Amino acid sequence: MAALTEEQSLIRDQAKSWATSESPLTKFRKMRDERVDNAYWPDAWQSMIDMGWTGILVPEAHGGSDLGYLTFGVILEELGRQLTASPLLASALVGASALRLGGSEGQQAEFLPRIVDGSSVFTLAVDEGPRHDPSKVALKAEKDGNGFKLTGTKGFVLEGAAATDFVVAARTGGSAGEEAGITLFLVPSAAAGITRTALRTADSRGYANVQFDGVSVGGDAVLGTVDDGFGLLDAILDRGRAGFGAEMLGTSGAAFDMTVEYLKTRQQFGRVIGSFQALGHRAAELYTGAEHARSCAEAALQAIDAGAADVPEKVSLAMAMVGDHLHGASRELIQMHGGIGMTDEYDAGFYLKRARALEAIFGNQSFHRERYARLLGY
Amino acid sequence: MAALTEEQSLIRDQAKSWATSESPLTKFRKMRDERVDNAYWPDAWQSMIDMGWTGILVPEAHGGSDLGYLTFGVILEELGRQLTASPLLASALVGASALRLGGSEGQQAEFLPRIVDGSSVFTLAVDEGPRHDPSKVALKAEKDGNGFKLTGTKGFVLEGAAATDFVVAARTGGSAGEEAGITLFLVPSAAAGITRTALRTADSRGYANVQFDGVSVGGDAVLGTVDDGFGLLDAILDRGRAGFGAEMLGTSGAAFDMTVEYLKTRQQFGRVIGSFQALGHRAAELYTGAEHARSCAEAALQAIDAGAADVPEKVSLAMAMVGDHLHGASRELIQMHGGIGMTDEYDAGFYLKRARALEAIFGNQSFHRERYARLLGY
Amino acid sequence: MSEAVDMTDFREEVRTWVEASLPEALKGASVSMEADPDPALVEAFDQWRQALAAKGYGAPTWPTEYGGAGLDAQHARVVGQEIAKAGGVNHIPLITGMGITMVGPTILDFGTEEQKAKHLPGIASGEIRWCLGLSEPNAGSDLASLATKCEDTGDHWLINGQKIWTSGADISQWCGALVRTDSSGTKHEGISFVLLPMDQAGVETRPIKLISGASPFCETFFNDATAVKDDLLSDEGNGWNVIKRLLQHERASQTSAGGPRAGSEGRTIQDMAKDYVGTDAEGRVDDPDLRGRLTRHIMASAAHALTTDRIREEAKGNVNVTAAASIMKNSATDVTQTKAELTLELMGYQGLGWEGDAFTKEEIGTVRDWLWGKAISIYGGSAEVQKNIISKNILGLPEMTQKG
Amino acid sequence: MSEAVDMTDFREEVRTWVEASLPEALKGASVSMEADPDPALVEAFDQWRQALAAKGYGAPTWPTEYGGAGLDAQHARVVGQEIAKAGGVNHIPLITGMGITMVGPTILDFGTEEQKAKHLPGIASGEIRWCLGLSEPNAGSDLASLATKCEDTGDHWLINGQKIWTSGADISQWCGALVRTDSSGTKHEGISFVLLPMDQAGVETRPIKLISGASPFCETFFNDATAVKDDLLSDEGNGWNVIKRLLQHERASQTSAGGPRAGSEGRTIQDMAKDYVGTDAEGRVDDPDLRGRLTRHIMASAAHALTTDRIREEAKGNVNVTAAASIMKNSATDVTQTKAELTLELMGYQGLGWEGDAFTKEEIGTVRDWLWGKAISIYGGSAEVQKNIISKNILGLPEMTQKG
Repeated sequence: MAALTEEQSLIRDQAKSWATSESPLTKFRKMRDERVDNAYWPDAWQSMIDMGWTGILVPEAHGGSDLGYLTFGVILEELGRQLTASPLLASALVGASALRLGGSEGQQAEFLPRIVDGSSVFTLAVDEGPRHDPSKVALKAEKDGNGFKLTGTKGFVLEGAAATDFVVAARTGGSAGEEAGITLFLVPSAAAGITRTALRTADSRGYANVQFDGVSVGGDAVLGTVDDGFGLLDAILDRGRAGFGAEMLGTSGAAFDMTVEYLKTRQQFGRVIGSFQALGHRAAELYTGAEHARSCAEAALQAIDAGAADVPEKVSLAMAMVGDHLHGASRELIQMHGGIGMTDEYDAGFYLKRARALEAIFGNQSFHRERYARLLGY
Repeated sequence: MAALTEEQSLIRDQAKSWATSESPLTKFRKMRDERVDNAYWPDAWQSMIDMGWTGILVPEAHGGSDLGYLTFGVILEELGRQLTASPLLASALVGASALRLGGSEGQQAEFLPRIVDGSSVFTLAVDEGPRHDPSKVALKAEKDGNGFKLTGTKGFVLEGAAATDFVVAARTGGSAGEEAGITLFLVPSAAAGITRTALRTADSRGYANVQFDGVSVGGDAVLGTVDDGFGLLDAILDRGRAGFGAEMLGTSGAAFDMTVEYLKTRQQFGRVIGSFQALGHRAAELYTGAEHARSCAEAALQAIDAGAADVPEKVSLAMAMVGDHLHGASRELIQMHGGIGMTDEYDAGFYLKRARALEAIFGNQSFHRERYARLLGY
Repeated sequence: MSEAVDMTDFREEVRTWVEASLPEALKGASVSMEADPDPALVEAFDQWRQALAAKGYGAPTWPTEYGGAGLDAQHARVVGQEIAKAGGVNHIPLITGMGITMVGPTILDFGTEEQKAKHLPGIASGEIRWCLGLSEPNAGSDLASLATKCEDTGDHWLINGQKIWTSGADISQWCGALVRTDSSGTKHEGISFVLLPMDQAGVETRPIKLISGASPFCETFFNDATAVKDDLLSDEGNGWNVIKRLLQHERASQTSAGGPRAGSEGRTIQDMAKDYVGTDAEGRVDDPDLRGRLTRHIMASAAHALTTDRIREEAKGNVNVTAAASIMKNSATDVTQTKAELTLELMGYQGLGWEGDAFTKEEIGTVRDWLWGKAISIYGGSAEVQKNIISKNILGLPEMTQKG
Repeated sequence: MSEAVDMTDFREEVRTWVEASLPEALKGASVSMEADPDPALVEAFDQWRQALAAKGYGAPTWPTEYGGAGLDAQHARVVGQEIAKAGGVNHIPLITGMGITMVGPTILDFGTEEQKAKHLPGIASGEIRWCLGLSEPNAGSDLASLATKCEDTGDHWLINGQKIWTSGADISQWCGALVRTDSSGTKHEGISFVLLPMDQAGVETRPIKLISGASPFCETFFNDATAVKDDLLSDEGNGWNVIKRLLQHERASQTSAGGPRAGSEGRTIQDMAKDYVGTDAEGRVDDPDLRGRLTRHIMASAAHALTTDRIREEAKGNVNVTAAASIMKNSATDVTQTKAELTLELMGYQGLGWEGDAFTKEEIGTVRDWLWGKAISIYGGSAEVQKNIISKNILGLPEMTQKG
């Protein structure tokens, strides 16, 4: 783990202790079994708000603590270990980043305090096809008096059913596949013409498809600059990706710990199975991968905090490396557990399913390897 | 191994027995140490001629036995085990294939008997850059009276120093990168304007760079059709590739056998190292790869013999799968041997060096994977 | 590749019979027996079963006196080919659970004349479904450490213990169970293989929910279950040899790769990739990294198919029990699991669906198959156990793992 | 990432000293000491060595009384940075063989006051080159099964046996050798670590030719070689603990990845790929499969560098001996070997050259480095041994391999 400040260490301890005692994996299972609305426990979400986690990226002037992305990542890692989902990432990380990066003073003053106190839940609505590709935005925003009329469909919107406000990437010019001509809008989910369909996914998290049928917004709904929103969108996405990178660290870490624990206790052929060299070597390879994954994930968060120029490279590096590690760790989790890992009664399957969802969102490993190569110019 | 006919079995036994007794690896080492001209032993080459191997792809009417590519492959595999190089592949396989696929009756009658009796050594001169890419042929053939004048350079021509005749891929139209505009020519190596430079390569095999400075040939030197030679060239290459696939089977097979033998005898930590499960599992994976490599290599040869429509797919499949297997087997050969495998005194290094050369020639695994994907249309 | 024996006449004979016997309603690959409870179909399936059974084609290579057709492997393949050509399926191996593929061949190997006569005809005719009680909760891959007790009470065997992963136990009529008849020796000694009916008070089954959802697997509890004295297969204490043979039959039946899903509707995985991912100006799947891995997978799949053909040809048609079974099991597993992972990946967000109208049936099926497919490298001898077998039995490397 | 202690003054002091001390002729990365026997350069190198030695910068973290500068790791790094900024190299670690990186730190750990005073200053000043006699022909990774005998004759040690892979033995003045002083116990007992001069009749060295050509390695024969009684490092029979510490120092010195070749002239591997392979219309390396593997490699290399930084920061600058050494050794090996394989591959036919004008120096160097690099996963604790260490010492999995 990165060398943390004292404050960061305290927050990590708080997050670890809260997650293991108040939001352990058993709560996730219960949530899944009971098909809880929006796929999270409202009281857990309220606790996060009460602990101030929703304000970590918000300036003190707007009621936050402004502690930065590495601090936020430390919390997400602990939540990722227990598969605790909530609007925290979508709203307090992605939403807050969108407002800080692109919001006018008025927008920030209006919305950031509401993110902090939880009265608003923001989320980003970007993808329209089955695979992440921000340049392919096609949802139309047509000029309509002083405002715009939005028509189109967004898919797999994180916390899309729970959100009170969407940051919508829409096309005001150009055509799908072009970076120019994209504009971001702030759209309340209660606006007329919006239809949401909550999705039931393998990883039991709250995604929704959202349809916009001529949804009217005013000119003040524009976030950033008209037609020139791609750079802003990509910067918001990079912050969201870095957050997911931290969450993936936690998810893969818990999967790996579960695996090692099993290797130490399960007996086969008269020996603890961890004494089989082939399994020991595979565990050693996973451990090496885990160390590198951590370095990359933390470097991405630190680059954002430092305002570094290479945030996109660092983020794509992290998403590819952490994603690959999570993929491998979740596969070995099942294989090394054998039959018991295949049963729903055991927890291993939860990690496998969540792993593939985390790999896919905001760009899978292939997406980020391609992006990295292009950023490096080859 | 494919179910062989009785004749093929006899030839395999003959080849195995000859290679192990008359052309074992020690002869290869001696050839390398003494820097023998053209990187092969003339008496070994003469024995191959005497045994009729140069006629295996030549019709009986021209003095051959016409036994086909699978039969030829059986011999190349045995030679590949001992790293025995000679003009056999370049001349009696690639050269004979060129003449049979593209040669007029007159050309066949003139040259095929000379391939069989060894008085001519043919080879294909195709690549000009560091990486195999037949469409990139740039060597110019300009109309010159009834004939042509050839200007340009060919690199890494197999047996280029020993060859008496080149099958030269030249450009009579279009430009480098285009398939149209390529013509094949038969050019004697003694022609005025040809300069050859023998190469000293890591794998100690006979390659040469060949420069053509306004080399004049008659109109009867054209093999096949002017400007339309790419299809013929590709068909010749596919036969050469299938031959290399068979040779690679032998080379990887010998490397693997050497590895398994070492695993069974070398003691470390008080045990035979093959009893370490991590090594045993890696050996098991290599063995599985070897079986698939064999299936693909033999299927390519059989497809050619059967005149199947999917020869290109089968050949690229074989080159990629056999190449990958050889790559892995040669790497594990060194790693599992440890320090002794690093010494020049031991034979392992020969296989590693030859492996990378075999992978590169006529298209490496990447080339063939790309070709395969395009052939399958995705 | 050519047929050594001329099959023309036999092929013609079979073709004529299939034409006359296969009900029209069953022609076509999409007809599924289990998913479709249409009474007309049920009747057609039973009519077809009777026709197959009458010819002995349910188990074509078994002797005729036990309900088979007494054919060699080459002739048996012709039967399968002709049924397939007509758009039909020989469903007897499916509806008898482990009967045709594993229990029957093992009874043929070890059974007494009486056992063969008692058990095989019901399997061959498709009337008796069998399950296998092998694994136990604390044993896993280490089958031999089983604890289920089987006592000789004088006039019958009394069985107590618990089995897990008994596929189809809740719908089978009979079970072949690995039991301990003696605990005094090493763990491989004192094991026997007993045949017992499932419909008795001492047997209870409980289906297992998997990570992919409902499953055919059960936990099976033996609580003073009984078997008649004559239903011990092979000698008392020789069960380890029985099970080794049975597992060879299992591996031989598991060497075909490729799940039913991707490509099942005639769509190749590369076509699905083109649909979901899109293509570039040159018609290539517009994700170079994914495309490269697709190619590796498609090549591995082609290689696996070629090796299957080659082994079959080398063995002159008798591929059932060979040393190659372990490599083919692992290679089939790799191909199937990789295909599932790639299909999931190329579907992107749509490859995360669990239920609901936002996902197609194919998408949800892909997710379920992907999860279910993780079991392939675990059951029937895990990938690790197969590698142990390869290094020890094929390569001749010294013993690595089995200590007991 | 920020410097916890303010280094500004110290940095300024070092910079001034480097400016005054580094000979002009040695500035610039391409100056190679060994390849270039120009007498003027030789003299400049010696002048620079003396300057470094006078400040104790040859071994900056060693105590001043033994020729070091008594700096902590953070200050030592500043020294290295300032020398590098001026275009220079601290060549004392290079010309002392194993002296600075392994022998010296181990003498600091285990040596008596007399041993430190006797041996360390010569290393710190760059005057004494050390080799290590560890491996034996029949031992390989199993160091402890060594057979070289070391007998106490009363007034000296008498050493007989054979070592292999003694790097630089033919040009070293001193050797640290692992020897057996007692064969009565288990193989880890009775091992001692002795220091002996190489310039004596009982020592013979023979260079080893490798698959990559000539090499620094030797076979070393001890034939009644002698060492003085005071030159046993640590107690008699405690050699196994000495060697474990020494190997930790070795791993710590091997955790930087990337061979000198590709990129050594400022050319990244992706730039080389663009040159040799060409680019498509979008500027991408025109071999999608290779490009994908390049990206994986470049990412792995970046991750390795980030982990190195992270571990250093977590350890507050003291990275030398940590549990992370095994993972970093293996990861450095992967990066270096993969880079070599990829460079060879992207060069195509030109990556097959052994000698002659048809190949550039860089191409031939790539081939030789590629071959030589195969040793990295073998020496200094093979990749397999490192994985054993990780699973046992870091993950706490039970003993797998070491039986003796």
